[in-house]
Amino acid sequence: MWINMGPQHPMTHGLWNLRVKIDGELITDCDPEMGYLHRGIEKISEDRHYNEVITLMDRTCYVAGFAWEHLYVLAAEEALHIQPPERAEYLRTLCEEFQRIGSHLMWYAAFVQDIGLMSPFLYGMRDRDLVLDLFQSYTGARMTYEYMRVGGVRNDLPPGFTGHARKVLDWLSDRFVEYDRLCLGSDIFRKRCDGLGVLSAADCVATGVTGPMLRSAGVKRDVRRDRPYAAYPQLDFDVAVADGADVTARYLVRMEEMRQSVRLLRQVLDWLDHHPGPVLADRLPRWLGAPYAPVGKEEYVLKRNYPKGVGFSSIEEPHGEAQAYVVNEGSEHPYRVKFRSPVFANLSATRHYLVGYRVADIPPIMGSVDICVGEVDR
Amino acid sequence: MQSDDVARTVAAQIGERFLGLEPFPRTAGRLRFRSEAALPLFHTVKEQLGFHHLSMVGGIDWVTHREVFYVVWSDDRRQYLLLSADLPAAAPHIESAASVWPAANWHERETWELVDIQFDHHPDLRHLLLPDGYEAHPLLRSFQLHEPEELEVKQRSV
Amino acid sequence: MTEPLTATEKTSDNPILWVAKPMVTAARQFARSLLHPSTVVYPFERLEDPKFRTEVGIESGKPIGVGPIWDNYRGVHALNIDTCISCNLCAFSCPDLCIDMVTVPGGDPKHPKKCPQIDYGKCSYCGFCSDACPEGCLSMTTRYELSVHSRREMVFPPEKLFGIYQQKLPMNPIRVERPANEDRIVLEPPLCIGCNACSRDCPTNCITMMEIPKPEAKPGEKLPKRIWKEPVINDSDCVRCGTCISVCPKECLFWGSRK
Amino acid sequence: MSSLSLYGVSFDLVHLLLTSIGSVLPYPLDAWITNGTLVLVLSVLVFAAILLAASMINTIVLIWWERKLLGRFMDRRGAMHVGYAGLLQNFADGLKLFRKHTFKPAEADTLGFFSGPTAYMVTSMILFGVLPISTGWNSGSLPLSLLLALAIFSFAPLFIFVSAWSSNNKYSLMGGMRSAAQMIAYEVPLLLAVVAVVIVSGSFDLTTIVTEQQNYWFWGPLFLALVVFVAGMLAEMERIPFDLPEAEAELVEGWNTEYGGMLFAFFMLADYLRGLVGSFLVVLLFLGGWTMPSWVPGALTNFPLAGIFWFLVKTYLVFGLFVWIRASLPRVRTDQLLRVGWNRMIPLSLAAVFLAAALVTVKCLPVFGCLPSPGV
Repeated sequence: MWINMGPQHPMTHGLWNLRVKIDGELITDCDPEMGYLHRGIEKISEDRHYNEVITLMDRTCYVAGFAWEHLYVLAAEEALHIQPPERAEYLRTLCEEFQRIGSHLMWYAAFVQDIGLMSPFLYGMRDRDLVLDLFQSYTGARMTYEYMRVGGVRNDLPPGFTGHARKVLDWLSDRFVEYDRLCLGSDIFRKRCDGLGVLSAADCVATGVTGPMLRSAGVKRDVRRDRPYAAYPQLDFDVAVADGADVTARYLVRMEEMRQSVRLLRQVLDWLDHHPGPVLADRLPRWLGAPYAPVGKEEYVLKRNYPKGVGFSSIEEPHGEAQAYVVNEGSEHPYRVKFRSPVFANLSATRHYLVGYRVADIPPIMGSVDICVGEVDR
Repeated sequence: MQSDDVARTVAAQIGERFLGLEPFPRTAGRLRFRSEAALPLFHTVKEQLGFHHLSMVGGIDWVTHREVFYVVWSDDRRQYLLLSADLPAAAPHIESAASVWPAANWHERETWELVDIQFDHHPDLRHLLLPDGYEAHPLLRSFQLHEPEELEVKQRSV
Repeated sequence: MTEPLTATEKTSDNPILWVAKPMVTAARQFARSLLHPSTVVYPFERLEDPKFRTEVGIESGKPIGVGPIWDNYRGVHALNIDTCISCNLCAFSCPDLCIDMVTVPGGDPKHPKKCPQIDYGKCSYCGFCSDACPEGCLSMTTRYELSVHSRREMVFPPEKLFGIYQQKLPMNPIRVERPANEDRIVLEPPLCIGCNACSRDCPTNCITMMEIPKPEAKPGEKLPKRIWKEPVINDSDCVRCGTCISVCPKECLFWGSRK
Repeated sequence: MSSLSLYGVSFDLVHLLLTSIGSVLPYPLDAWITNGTLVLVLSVLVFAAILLAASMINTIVLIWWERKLLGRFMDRRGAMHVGYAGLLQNFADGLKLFRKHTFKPAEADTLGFFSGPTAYMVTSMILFGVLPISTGWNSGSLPLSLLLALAIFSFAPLFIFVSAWSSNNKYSLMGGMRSAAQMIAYEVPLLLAVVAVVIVSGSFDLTTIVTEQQNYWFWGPLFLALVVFVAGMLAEMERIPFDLPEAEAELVEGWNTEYGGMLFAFFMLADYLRGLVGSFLVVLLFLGGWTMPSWVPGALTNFPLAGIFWFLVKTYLVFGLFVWIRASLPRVRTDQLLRVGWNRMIPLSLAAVFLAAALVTVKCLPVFGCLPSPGV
């Protein structure tokens, strides 16, 4: 019997359709159907100015907007031959690590909700809100930040920000202990999660699975460590790895990643305290953000010889390894923008980690994948 | 530089169908090859050079021709490598990489429907993001994004 | 960390302990919530209330009031009509095309003053317009409630935006970085007919028409019919809005680079 | 305790009403209307109406209680705007559901689709009539009232399955299957735990069971039976951690996926009615019903309706325990649930039965009873 779990189903966390074939309660086959949220971001980007694409990046993944902004901005700077100032790189690292905490908290909330734990859902959302408060205090928005710019960031931190951020980090570190008590301390939780959704390291690599799912299988792979970008080369952190390859292992990896993010953030905040400076590269062409010629008169701008270039970037997004490929053909608009969403690859391996388990296991397994359909469909 | 042995190994395997290794930001380089050498190249890159991880497959419509590119990653070298091949604008097709890297499955489905590049011997070439039976390929340059009257909106009111 | 993580807390055989730990944790949260509930009872309490700007809330997971947390919020725009120079930059920088320049009373009849009208049905509150505004007359306020009854009411004409400006709401106190400008207007091909359109329409009046010497007509050559003037642009006043480019009838003005 | 009885009150009410109406009516009518039979019939109806109103109000207040408690467990505040502290919120919700259009899927079986929730609701309401709440509030002495209550309680899987099957929805069907399997699995330990109580009290009559607990409540000596009974009740009431028939993560809403409007309200109300009855049973069987330990000052137990008051206090505390469990535990899986039910709960309940028999045999019940409620 085929069951459509989606496009509107409590398990899906977004608009997608997981078709599962079941025999009793046993899953014998599955086939994810994507595309319900396809907005053509790559196509729209071809018609946008370089900075305007950033508004789309926030909407690519609604829980990890900063990570996508960072990804795009890195590739665009590469394509446009722009070097951001050092402080901007630290600020971006700050954004990305806070975003990782926020995204993992969101994942935690949704994941425990999936296995029926009701109160931690709200604890996760509550604590994520503190992170969003911090974002709001310097970007002005809670989810669609539009903060990074090609060549730097929009503004500097408000006075007193680092002190508040440290308080939030202290608060969060205490909460992580509570989360573990509620989940790992509960025997029912362990019975629900141990040994589920096992995806071995070999399968992970073959199917292109990255991020916490790959690290939970024992593969120590993290773009922040392997190909450091932004301020990561100067920072000290550990890559969280687990050996279970199951749902519990993914839980452990994400929890440890949040702790490592706290550790990273403390270093970043210390650096930011002591190194004031510009946050935006000077002498940027203003056509990055705004069109100068009206539509129909673009040729007067195109005549100028902008340097051509290609940009490739890859970052460790909260969900995994994201990549961007930006082609600059010397116009105001990127010629082609291509993104690699980690969840896209993680979902394409569904058959490998879902078949053979039970219907009741689908929510914990899919919850442990941490799906964000916005970035799958783009 | 490690990329030297990449060029050497690939050249040894696929001969003149290897078109060179260009520098490319943040990667070991962009390896250009003729599309008919796809499968042997994939096997070489994966098995001999150790790029076990396929990250991304994408296509670019250059109007005169199409380009298909693959981003692969090697854990041992800790490097990305870009493989890229030019395809003719009329009936572009290339051998599917799904038999070498199973991860290519969805990426190629996406590239097929968006950039209209046919992947031969793909196990499951169906629409992924677009609705079934959608005939256009949105990421081609010829695809009209706006209706002309909507463009009027952007006209400056001077 | 070198060791891979494993779940250290082993499954207990004692059935009572199956549930004890999470239940105790939940009970502690219950007690904390009785003393300091985290929720802000929204229509009755607001995050911008002074009591949430203090730091007391962190114990209960409440917003901690990071400095002027709400003052930096990107909400509904405020427009100071008096200082608006009708340069169009806000409308140009809008990724959603939600800004239209509409005529407001007060300009001279030949060249009416135009100010932005914002369609909040389309606006995504990205703040590009207020970042681009060279005069600082369009900025975003902390106002975030704008439910209306029809889509038409979502379109805020300049007068309404001016009304919001007059409410003196806190507006983005953090300085937004603006890149130093390396572009400027250049007069490139000698197609200029000295028509004065650029100078007339320049919002900052930074273009002056300077007389140029009328060349001697060579024998057999017919001098072009034109006014012997050329625009000279004062770069320090120019806001790079590009109005001159788009009004130029001969398309002889271009964006150039300082380099 | 006052000797006021619910039936007596309703009889008096009807009698007063009819005689006062009869006194103004002409001859043949007044004799007919004050006829004893009519009074009797009407007083039964009034009795039933009071029971119905009390059960509904209690259920709705119970929902409020859960929402408030759960809210604090989740660091929220729960319903707080309609009425004092949100007390009327559930009435407003009920009104909204009542006003909603009730529709059925085109392929659903009409008879089953509509009769399922109705029967579920009705059987749950009957339960309320069977249980004594205080010395006055009972429907007469039924010698087997405990057995009757549990018999009616176990109707539910049938009606759930009927409504699930007739919904013609895959999720409903799976939810119905799970529900039936789960309820049948936990029926057995539940009954065995009750047997322990029956052995100790020597009666199937709930009133007798409560009066037996005048001296010591049964939860001390029969703690094992209490644990089994509470776990079984959680499964029977389909509450977290045993709410997998309506596990919303995978089965949308389980067996009531297709129901909306008032039919959904029926399910919702019946669920909480069963929750109320479950808490009642825990209080009646293990926590001394409406009795209070003798060390409690007389002023606290001698005011009018003190029995009902203390009974409800205990009920709501027991339900609070259920809410606490719900707030802190995840949902188990079907196979785990059934394994625990058959492999753990039944041996445990059998042990509880043997323990009770042993305690009765060696006559050391009061010793255990003394410990939890000192000063018998």
